[in-house]
Amino acid sequence: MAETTYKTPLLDELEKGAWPSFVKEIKMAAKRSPMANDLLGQLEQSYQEKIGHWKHGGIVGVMGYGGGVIGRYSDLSEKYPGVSHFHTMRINQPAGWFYTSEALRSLCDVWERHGSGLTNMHGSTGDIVFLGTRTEELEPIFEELAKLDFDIGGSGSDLRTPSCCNGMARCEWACYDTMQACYQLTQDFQDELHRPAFPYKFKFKFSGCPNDCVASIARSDMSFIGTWRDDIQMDQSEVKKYVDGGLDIQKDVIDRCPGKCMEWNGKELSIENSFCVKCMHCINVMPKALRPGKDRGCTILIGSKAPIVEGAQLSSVLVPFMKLEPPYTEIKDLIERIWDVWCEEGKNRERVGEFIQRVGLGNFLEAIEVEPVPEMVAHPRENPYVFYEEYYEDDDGEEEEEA
Amino acid sequence: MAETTYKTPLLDELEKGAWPSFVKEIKMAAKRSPMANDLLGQLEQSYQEKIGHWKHGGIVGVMGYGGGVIGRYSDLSEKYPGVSHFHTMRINQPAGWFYTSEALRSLCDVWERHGSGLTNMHGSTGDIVFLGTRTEELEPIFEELAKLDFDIGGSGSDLRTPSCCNGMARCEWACYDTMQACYQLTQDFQDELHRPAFPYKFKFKFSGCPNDCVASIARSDMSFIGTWRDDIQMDQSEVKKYVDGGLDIQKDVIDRCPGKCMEWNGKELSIENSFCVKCMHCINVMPKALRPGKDRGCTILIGSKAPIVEGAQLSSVLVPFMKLEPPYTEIKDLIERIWDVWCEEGKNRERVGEFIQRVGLGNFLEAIEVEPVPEMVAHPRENPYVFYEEYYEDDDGEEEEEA
Amino acid sequence: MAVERRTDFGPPHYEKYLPPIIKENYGKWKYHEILKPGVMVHVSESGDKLYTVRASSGRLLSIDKIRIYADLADKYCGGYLRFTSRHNVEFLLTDSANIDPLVADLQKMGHPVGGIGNAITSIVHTQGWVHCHSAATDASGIVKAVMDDLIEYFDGTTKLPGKLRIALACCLNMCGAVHCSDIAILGIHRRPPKVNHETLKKQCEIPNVVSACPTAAIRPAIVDGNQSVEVIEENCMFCANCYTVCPSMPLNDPLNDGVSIWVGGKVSNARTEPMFSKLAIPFIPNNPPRWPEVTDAVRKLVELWAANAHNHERMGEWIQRIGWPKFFKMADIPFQKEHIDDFKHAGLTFKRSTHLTF
Amino acid sequence: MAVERRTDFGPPHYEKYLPPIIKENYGKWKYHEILKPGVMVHVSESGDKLYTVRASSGRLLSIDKIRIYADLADKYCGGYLRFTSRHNVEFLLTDSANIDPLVADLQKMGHPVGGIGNAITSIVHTQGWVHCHSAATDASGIVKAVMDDLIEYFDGTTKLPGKLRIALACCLNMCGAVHCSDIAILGIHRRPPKVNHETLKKQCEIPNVVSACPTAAIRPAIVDGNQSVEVIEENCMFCANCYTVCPSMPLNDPLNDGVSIWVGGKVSNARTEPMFSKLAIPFIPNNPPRWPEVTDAVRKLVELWAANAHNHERMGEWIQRIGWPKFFKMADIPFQKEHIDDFKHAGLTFKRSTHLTF
Ligand code: SRM
Ligand code: SRM
Ligand code: SRM
Ligand code: SRM
Ligand code: SF4
Ligand code: SF4
Ligand code: SF4
Ligand code: SF4
Ligand code: SF4
Ligand code: SF4
Ligand code: SF4
Ligand code: SF4
Repeated sequence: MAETTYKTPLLDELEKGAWPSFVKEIKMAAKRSPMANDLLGQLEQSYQEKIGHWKHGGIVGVMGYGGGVIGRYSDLSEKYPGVSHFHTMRINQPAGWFYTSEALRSLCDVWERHGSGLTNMHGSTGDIVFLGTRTEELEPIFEELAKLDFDIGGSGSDLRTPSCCNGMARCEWACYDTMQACYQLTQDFQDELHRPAFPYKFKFKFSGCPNDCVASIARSDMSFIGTWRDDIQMDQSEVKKYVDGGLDIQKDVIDRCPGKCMEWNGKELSIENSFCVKCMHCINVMPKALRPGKDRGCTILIGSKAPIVEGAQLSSVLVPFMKLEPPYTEIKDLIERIWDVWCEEGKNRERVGEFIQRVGLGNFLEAIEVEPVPEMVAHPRENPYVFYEEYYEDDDGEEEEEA
Repeated sequence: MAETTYKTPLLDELEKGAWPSFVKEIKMAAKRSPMANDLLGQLEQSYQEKIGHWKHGGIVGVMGYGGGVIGRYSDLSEKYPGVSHFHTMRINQPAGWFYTSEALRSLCDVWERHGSGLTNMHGSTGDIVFLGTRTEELEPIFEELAKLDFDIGGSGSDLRTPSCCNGMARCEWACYDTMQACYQLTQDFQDELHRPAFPYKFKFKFSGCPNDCVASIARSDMSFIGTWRDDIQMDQSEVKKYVDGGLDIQKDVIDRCPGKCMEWNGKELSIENSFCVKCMHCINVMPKALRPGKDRGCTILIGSKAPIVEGAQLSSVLVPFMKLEPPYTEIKDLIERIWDVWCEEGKNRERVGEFIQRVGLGNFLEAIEVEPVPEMVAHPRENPYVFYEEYYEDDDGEEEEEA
Repeated sequence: MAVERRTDFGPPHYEKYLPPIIKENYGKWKYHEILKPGVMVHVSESGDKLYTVRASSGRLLSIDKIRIYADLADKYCGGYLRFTSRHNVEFLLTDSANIDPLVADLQKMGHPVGGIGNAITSIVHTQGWVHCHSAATDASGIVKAVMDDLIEYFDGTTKLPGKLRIALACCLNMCGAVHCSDIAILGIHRRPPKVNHETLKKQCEIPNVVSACPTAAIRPAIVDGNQSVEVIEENCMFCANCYTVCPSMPLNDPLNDGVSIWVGGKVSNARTEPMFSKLAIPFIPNNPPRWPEVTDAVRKLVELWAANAHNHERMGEWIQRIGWPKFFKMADIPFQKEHIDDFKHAGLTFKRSTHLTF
Repeated sequence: MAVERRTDFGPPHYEKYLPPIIKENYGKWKYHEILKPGVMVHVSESGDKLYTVRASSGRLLSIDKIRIYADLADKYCGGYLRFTSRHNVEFLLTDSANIDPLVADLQKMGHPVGGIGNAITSIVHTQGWVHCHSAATDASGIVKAVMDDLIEYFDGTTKLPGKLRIALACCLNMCGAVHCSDIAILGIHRRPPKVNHETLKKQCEIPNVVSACPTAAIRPAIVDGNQSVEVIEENCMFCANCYTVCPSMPLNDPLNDGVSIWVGGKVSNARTEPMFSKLAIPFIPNNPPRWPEVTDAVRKLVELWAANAHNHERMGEWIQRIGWPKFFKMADIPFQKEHIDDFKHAGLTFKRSTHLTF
């Protein structure tokens, strides 16, 4: 294949330095792929001109799926024909991002045959991102992936590829089985994941404890964060060892405890667990000495998102505590009730968090049949603008239902 | 005067009990005043029916003044002719609510001659409230008050009667002279106080220190709260005495210090004053040992109000620190700039706090010529929706001013 | 020609009313001490001592009572007295021997002495049925009933961990500025305005009425041939702002008016920043003359706080420490939809972390 | 007839990829220890030990590099490896003797080992000019430049008081979810959309475009005979939501695009509740290939925090403790109008107390 070799003086500057160089990666791929080569050329031009050269994406995909592919075309396709099409495929990663070398190699083989040879491991939603291919390659890629048992992830107004922390696989703090929950709900909601039918995107993320190592509270419409209800497990002798080892337990642990519920008498640590807000801090600092309690489950929160349009949100508590265990019936029912209400009444491009703010959390709870509890709010209302729903009529003195 | 004696079985219940009884007061006044007597009758009816019997106020006043009188008419004036008119007069109290017995008596005399004989000492804005008189009495009352040097207070869309804590008169913590400032600004803005020409009401309140004994941060469009910039004055031997006297200095003082800047080594108290947020707590607990610093002045805050319409607000910092001293030129200039902008651009019935939120604090500061400082915000913006006001044009590369 | 009428002379200068000891020690006070309930002394750098005796005034005062105050002031303290920002009366003494007789006189005439220090002081309040057209409840009546019940906390009989401020406003205009009180009693309407279509066009400007509504519940309409407005009832949250601008839209309604109870606000900057009060009890019907459900509810809240708060811990600080879920459980108040904010900034009141206790 | 095409089978089951030691100890891990930069051990209740070596992947990986990872995994750990939620690669070892050789191999090939514990780990980021049509800046280029500069904090050469998370998003869509990062680098446009009036009607639905704008800056208009829209420029805050729904409204502009820097966000519930990042530096022009002004600004922030924070104190917690005024002074960043929120909840960001330091 006749190929231009681009001069890339600006990008070359980014081959220097200690951090892995994406320019080197592109150059490596460019050795074999004209697409990657033309990406290099176009990117150098972007660096020169300080502007991207991609057109607004078009809709492309694989048969029967409505999402999972981001269409992308160069606005300099004559100059860089290799990137005239440069679509992204989102491949649903295995829960926890665990791989065998064999699995990785077979993915690489598919991508060598049909794409630019460039990837993101991983995209920020969590997918394996195959970066750059042509429309006509999509179906063959899907076919080959299917043989490897790799399915496509989400994009558009659908359930997005769920992701989870490595949880019980490699973490002592997992309060529920994040990988199983993530896998199972992904499987159970395949239709919602592949066929955009929501008002907008919807994301699940699963973290095994309040450290929230997949940033679920900031980045998912529904955040599952492990927690516990009983007492922190303590090994006093290990506490002592930390202190003897130089830990300033007063300053670095006790004074930083948001529950203000710890005391150290020089020999023993005591915790007033009814005030512990399960923040993880003391456990984080003394992993050998303290562990989450034994009555474990998760807090379910709803609504986080990036700023567009109504401003960023963190998720807020929907279910203070729930055991998240197979067959996940209770949670699936809840999710479906939420989707029903949101699909029925949500506006186009309105994330569920924005929807809740528009209709009111109280009304939303009624619609999804969840009882309000004080754990859902940082504090009760401050303004006196209460929509009392009933009033008495003068004539008959009977309570009348409004609204 | 022929007068009905009303049966007041419900109100009579409120003559019982240890707290002073307003019913007794009304009855006392009713002995001499038919207005007070009819008030008693109408009020008993309200208690029976659980509803007030006042009509929406009309505009009444004294010559040349636009405010200071709240018109009030009974909707049962045939039954209770004494309250057919029952207007309120707001009399500007002396700063700090200090009186001599003589001053009080002469006020009572005026009110005995011309009104119901009922008062509020004081209204919640701070005025002496003369409760209940007829339109034709207003002018005579004003005339007599003028002789006593008592002028009328504010009402309607004007400057409302300013009020202040007793400050230097009886408090060791006053960081500026609240009574003088209150008096002087009241005098200097007489026109604004008496002739409604603002978009809505505007209130000043003056507290000598952050304890804020006139609730200025919650109840005034402009709040003047005393503070200091240097170190808290300490008398270590007095500190010791408090501790010896049983004060748990660690738990009740140090652990409650929001600046987390105090330490007690068993003998001496030390304060890292650069972290002290001037909350007053330690001083409140140990008034003999600690005192505000010597470099005193006040923080000026803007915008508090009750909920109607956009929701309640607390005042927010406008000037972190200013010496508030005669001739008060700097502060008067600032106030006038604020009024100019608000009068020009504020909507009808838009308090200044609501106005600022609508136009943006940054724009407001520009208009009143005050530099933004980080003390004005709890934190900088979290959303990325910044109205950058300039951009370069492609052709000439020159910065262009927008908006 | 008439003599020019004197206007705009402003309030009298306060100096006229200051006792000599204050003039001499103005700005020179050094510290104060609380001597007993309702009595404190301020000590000057000069060593001078000013004694204050504080009594409840009740606020709604007849001139007869004010004259009695004046007499007491003459008798015990050279005629000098003042009122406080919470409407108590304070007598300013230089001779400590006069304290006890003055206290005795005040108590005898039914004006309890107290409210200083860690106590409940007078309830800031408003007009209610005594004077205001907007009132959803009476002011003075509830205040009297509540304070009769809480007198032990005013007069020092029962000790408290900190200051506790109660306020009452008889409608959402909140003249009592209850929005930052430890306990707030707030009169509320619960029935949308009943429009008087006959008078409306005459009394009110329709565009003003429409734009007065924060929730856009009002729209212009022709009713029975009158130019008027209609209210979309499910959008009304009973703020009565329409009534303020238009007398033809009254909300007062004996069957549906009542009070709500709010907790945890504060004004001072001491320790924590000032806080708004939050909704505790959405609705209690009006039950004059003594509103027993309200006095009970307030007492329960006071007792709960008194029993559980740390020293110097205001109601809101205590709740902040224990968390709202515990508060609702301990106060035995059911948490309902009404407690959840749904106005403009509602989203910012949701719990956006997993910091929960179980 | 064709065989039915297999769809909706979902991701492979993770169990296939778990090393035996994990399968055996699933849910039984007892504690972990950090052995050295980038290396930790998890100890099971059974006593089994799993070693993890974490290296930066760079995220944008060629299949060539992935194959090299696969080879390393085969060589040192039975072929088992994983990636993290921040795009690092982790090798899962059972034989501690393999740690050092693996680390050496990784370092040799330019993939530094580190990022565990109190360190700066990889920058979560997005596509930039490599793939996205919305980008106001490049992603990979800035990330590379910044991390080259901060490498000492990744590889453990320089110790830090706590974790510090940096993220980058190339436009306000914030795919990098930078809104809760200790330091966020955010690509921003600063010029309103340049409407392509010729294509607009064809490509976009005008009502959608109009309603896409959160500040109502867009209104329908006829321009040169085309049905199109016009932008009220002073109402535009450059969110590009109009461009997302309509390709005829591009905001990309080499002269005006650049980045802003945000600080003090966090995600974890450790100690404090999760927090949003706040604006520190409103604008830095794009300066490829190495964005020196950005790397400088980030380094200054890191150093300031590192020098002043307490143990385990995240950037936002540190700033909360010292207060924003001190932060701006110490960071030597001028406080400007841009820092003051003016969007919907702006009022709630104002300082509503006198808790100030001087
Ligand atoms: C590829 C990826 C960035 C990356 O480099 O990792 C990405 C890329 C795009 N995102 Fe995203 N988003 C990606 C994760 C995110 C995340 C992070 C997350 O999921 O944890 C967010 C923030 C969290 C959230 O959902 O709010 C995110 C918030 C957005 C938004 C703003 C949504 C909002 O409600 O505020 C948009 C705009 C939109 O939806 O129209 C957007 C839109 C886009 C589009 C499709 C551009 C567009 O305007 O249509 C980008 C395509 C880029 C391209 O050409 O490759 N992307 N996007 C991430 C997906 C990879 C994957 O599947 O693993
Ligand atoms: C008399 C007084 C209550 C009292 O018993 O003490 C009072 C009484 C009225 N207030 Fe007030 N306000 C009084 C202090 C306040 C305060 C407290 C303060 O000033 O510290 C507030 C809260 C602080 C504030 O300004 O926001 C207050 C907030 C309101 C509001 C709501 C304003 C808002 O922006 O939210 C209204 C409604 C209005 O202005 O239309 C209002 C309106 C009224 C009106 C005029 C009724 C109306 O709708 O037009 C009341 C007349 C009652 C009557 O017939 O006597 N009143 N009003 C207080 C004035 C006495 C005095 O001059 O000393
Ligand atoms: C007389 C008065 C000022 C005036 O010019 O009228 C006053 C006077 C004093 N206040 Fe006050 N405060 C007065 C209303 C207030 C208010 C306003 C209010 O309640 O509406 C506040 C804000 C309340 C709030 O935060 O909601 C107020 C918050 C304080 C505080 C802070 C208390 C706290 O811990 O939050 C102190 C300090 C203390 O008591 O430890 C204080 C301390 C004091 C001291 C000790 C100051 C001094 O050294 O003279 C005075 C006597 C103490 C007392 O009453 O316990 N004063 N004080 C007011 C008496 C009202 C009354 O009759 O009860
Ligand atoms: C591997 C990974 C999860 C995964 O399934 O991929 C992971 C793994 C661990 N995290 Fe994490 N965290 C991982 C992303 C996160 C994230 C998400 C993020 O950064 O986007 C967070 C939230 C960050 C935030 O708050 O902004 C996170 C907040 C924590 C915390 C809380 C730190 C804090 O003080 O705020 C801990 C506890 C600690 O380190 O003391 C923690 C602790 C841990 C422990 C010690 C848990 C354990 O016992 O195994 C693990 C190794 C520690 C380490 O990296 O220092 N992990 N951790 C992620 C590695 C990312 C990376 O490559 O660097
Ligand atoms: S979120 Fe908790 S359980 Fe999951 S990896 Fe992080 S620390 Fe472990
Ligand atoms: S988990 Fe957090 S709140 Fe609970 S005891 Fe430990 S530090 Fe305190
Ligand atoms: S506000 Fe301060 S100065 Fe004024 S009376 Fe209260 S404590 Fe004293
Ligand atoms: S005034 Fe407040 S912040 Fe300052 S040292 Fe005393 S308690 Fe701490
Ligand atoms: S609170 Fe309402 S009802 Fe009470 S006096 Fe004020 S305006 Fe009137
Ligand atoms: S009471 Fe308030 S919400 Fe109801 S119609 Fe009137 S203005 Fe609107
Ligand atoms: S942040 Fe913006 S520019 Fe970057 S990938 Fe996401 S949508 Fe594209
Ligand atoms: S960029 Fe945003 S604010 Fe500007 S016109 Fe487009 S949608 Fe409106």
